[in-house]
Amino acid sequence: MTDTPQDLFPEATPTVAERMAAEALIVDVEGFEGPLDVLLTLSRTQKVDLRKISVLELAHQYLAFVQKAKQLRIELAADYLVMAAWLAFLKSRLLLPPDPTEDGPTGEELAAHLAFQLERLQAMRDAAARLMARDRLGRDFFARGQVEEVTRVRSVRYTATLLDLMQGYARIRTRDEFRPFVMDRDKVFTMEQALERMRGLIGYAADWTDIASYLPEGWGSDPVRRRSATAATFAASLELVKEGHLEIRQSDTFAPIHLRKRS
Amino acid sequence: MTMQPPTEEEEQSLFKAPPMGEQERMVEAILFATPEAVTVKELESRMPHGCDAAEALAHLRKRYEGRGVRVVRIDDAWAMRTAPDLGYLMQKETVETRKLSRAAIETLAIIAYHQPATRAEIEEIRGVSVSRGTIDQLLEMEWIRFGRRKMTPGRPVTFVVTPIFLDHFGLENARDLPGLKELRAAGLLENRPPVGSFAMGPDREEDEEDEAPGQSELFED
Amino acid sequence: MTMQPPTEEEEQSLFKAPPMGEQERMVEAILFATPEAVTVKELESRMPHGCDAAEALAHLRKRYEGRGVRVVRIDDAWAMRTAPDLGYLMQKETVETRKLSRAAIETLAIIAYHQPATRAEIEEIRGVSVSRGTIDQLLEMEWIRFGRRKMTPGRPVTFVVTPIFLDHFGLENARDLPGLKELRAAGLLENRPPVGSFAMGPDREEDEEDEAPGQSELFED
Repeated sequence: MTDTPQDLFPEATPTVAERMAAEALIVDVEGFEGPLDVLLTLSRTQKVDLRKISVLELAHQYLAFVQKAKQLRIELAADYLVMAAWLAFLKSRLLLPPDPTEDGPTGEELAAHLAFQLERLQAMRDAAARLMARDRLGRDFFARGQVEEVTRVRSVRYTATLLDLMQGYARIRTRDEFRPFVMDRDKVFTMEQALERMRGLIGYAADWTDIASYLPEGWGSDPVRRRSATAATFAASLELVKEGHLEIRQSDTFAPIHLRKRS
Repeated sequence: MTMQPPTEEEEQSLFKAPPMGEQERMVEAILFATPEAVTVKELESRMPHGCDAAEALAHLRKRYEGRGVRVVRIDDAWAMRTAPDLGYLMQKETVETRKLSRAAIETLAIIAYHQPATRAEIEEIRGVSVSRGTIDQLLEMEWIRFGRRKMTPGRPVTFVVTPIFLDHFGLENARDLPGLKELRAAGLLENRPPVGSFAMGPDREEDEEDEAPGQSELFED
Repeated sequence: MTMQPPTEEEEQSLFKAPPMGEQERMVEAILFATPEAVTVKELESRMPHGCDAAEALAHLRKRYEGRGVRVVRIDDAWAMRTAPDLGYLMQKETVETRKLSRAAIETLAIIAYHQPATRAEIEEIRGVSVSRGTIDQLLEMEWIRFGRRKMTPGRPVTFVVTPIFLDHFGLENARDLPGLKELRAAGLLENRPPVGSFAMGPDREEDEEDEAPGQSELFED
């Protein structure tokens, strides 16, 4: 304790008890909830009503606390240092005679607000303690243990507006123009149709005949219909070849395809 | 923990059971807070030494006679239960208002505009099959009813809208429904952009967003 | 749907409420069966037409005075709870409440006593910033909820305590908080702004920043 820099605080030599308290504080600095918490703890060493607290003395104590932390090479968070700077400023305001040219609150006003903050924080802590000490549900008093089933009779009422109705109708009436992926059945000749048609015709195909002659009637002129009918007829022919009813040949690429009944 | 040995007098009062009124309160609180039925033995094990749970129970039972809550015996255990005649109070009625599905609205619209309409006609116009659930729902709401059978092969049933429907939509009769021309004039027949386009009208958007075409059919009924 | 018009006598009895004793039984059964507090409005919605739940409650409350179970008021709702002096019998039922941190307890007290309280106000009183986790924990426990935004610059959200908080601490309403009057009289609940430009405590701006505008709008009532 011999290295305590008492000369730093000539105006208020800390007592042994204060020094010990300050050291204990530093060791525990992690446990504090910020500078205001430290100030509140320090203020208790004054053993007076918070309303009669000496803010000047408190400022000394806090600055000593920060100084001590520095000596012990304890990193204090920035807000502790900001508070130290503010308290140093407050101290000077309190000690020096007021400068009439300077604006802003007086040292006394600042000190009074700090005292108010400390008192308010303490009051909230006391209130919190009283609150937590109350009889509490699930600990001191209890709700009904057995939950009786409340049957929920749920009924759903459906509704719609006239606008919904009209929009719905409008939606249907205008859908044709945009309906995606709806096959135009008029222009599709299915393989099943072709197969059925071919089965009826192959009995007559003793000689090699161009597949084009097997296209159904009325499907040859419209290119879209023609394409569909050709594809279906060709696929049906392959199926019949596979089944062993038909023979198929093509002499060259893109040359006509010929069909003949298998003998 | 150390304790001073009690003096004889203290020992006396220490083992004196609480008054019966107090015991009754204890049994009441325990039965209330405990989810399961509690046996006399268990009651006594939880109450201060010397209590007579059976007697306290008898008093409590009497106190609750005719009340909204009763003390009942379940096997050899005791519990508190609401009076059976008040069971109907344990029902909670909630009415939820929900919007009709898109399928139902469209079906309803077709019936309203084309009545009498057969199911086949509805399907033809909508381009998808109509689920039984949709028709049943509209019938149940009493917004549509069966009309005369059609004089076509198979004599299919038809559907028509009801006075309840007209009342709900504030119509005097179905002919009051706006025609296509009016719908267009009101901006209700604006051409919808092809699927995949991003430029959508503001009030259409909502419609498109929450109901992908065809999807609602999947969730029908 | 058609109905026979009721005779005058039927109409009379149809709208005559059950006798008060019966209404008391009903309220008793409903409160008994429902672990959460029930509002007078909800009671009446579950009881037959014409019942006066408030009056029935007054009778019931009187009947349970001094019993092992009590009828307690929580804001505008009512519940049945065991008498606190019998808590020692109920060790078995005790539910371990999550241990709250000192920061959480203080934050809760500040919200309860200063409500509606903004985050900045809580920070101003405690002299440190409030972690999101603390607020989240209290919100999750449903002890606090979002209140209306303050009509100050930035329209910060506020926090208020909930009926679940009141129920947990056996309070009829937030005005019953212990020592509230004294604290108010001592001027300790005033929101005294810091003097001069040397505002202490955490930066106010932070508060505005981490609240995405509109997000808390969702929770506003």
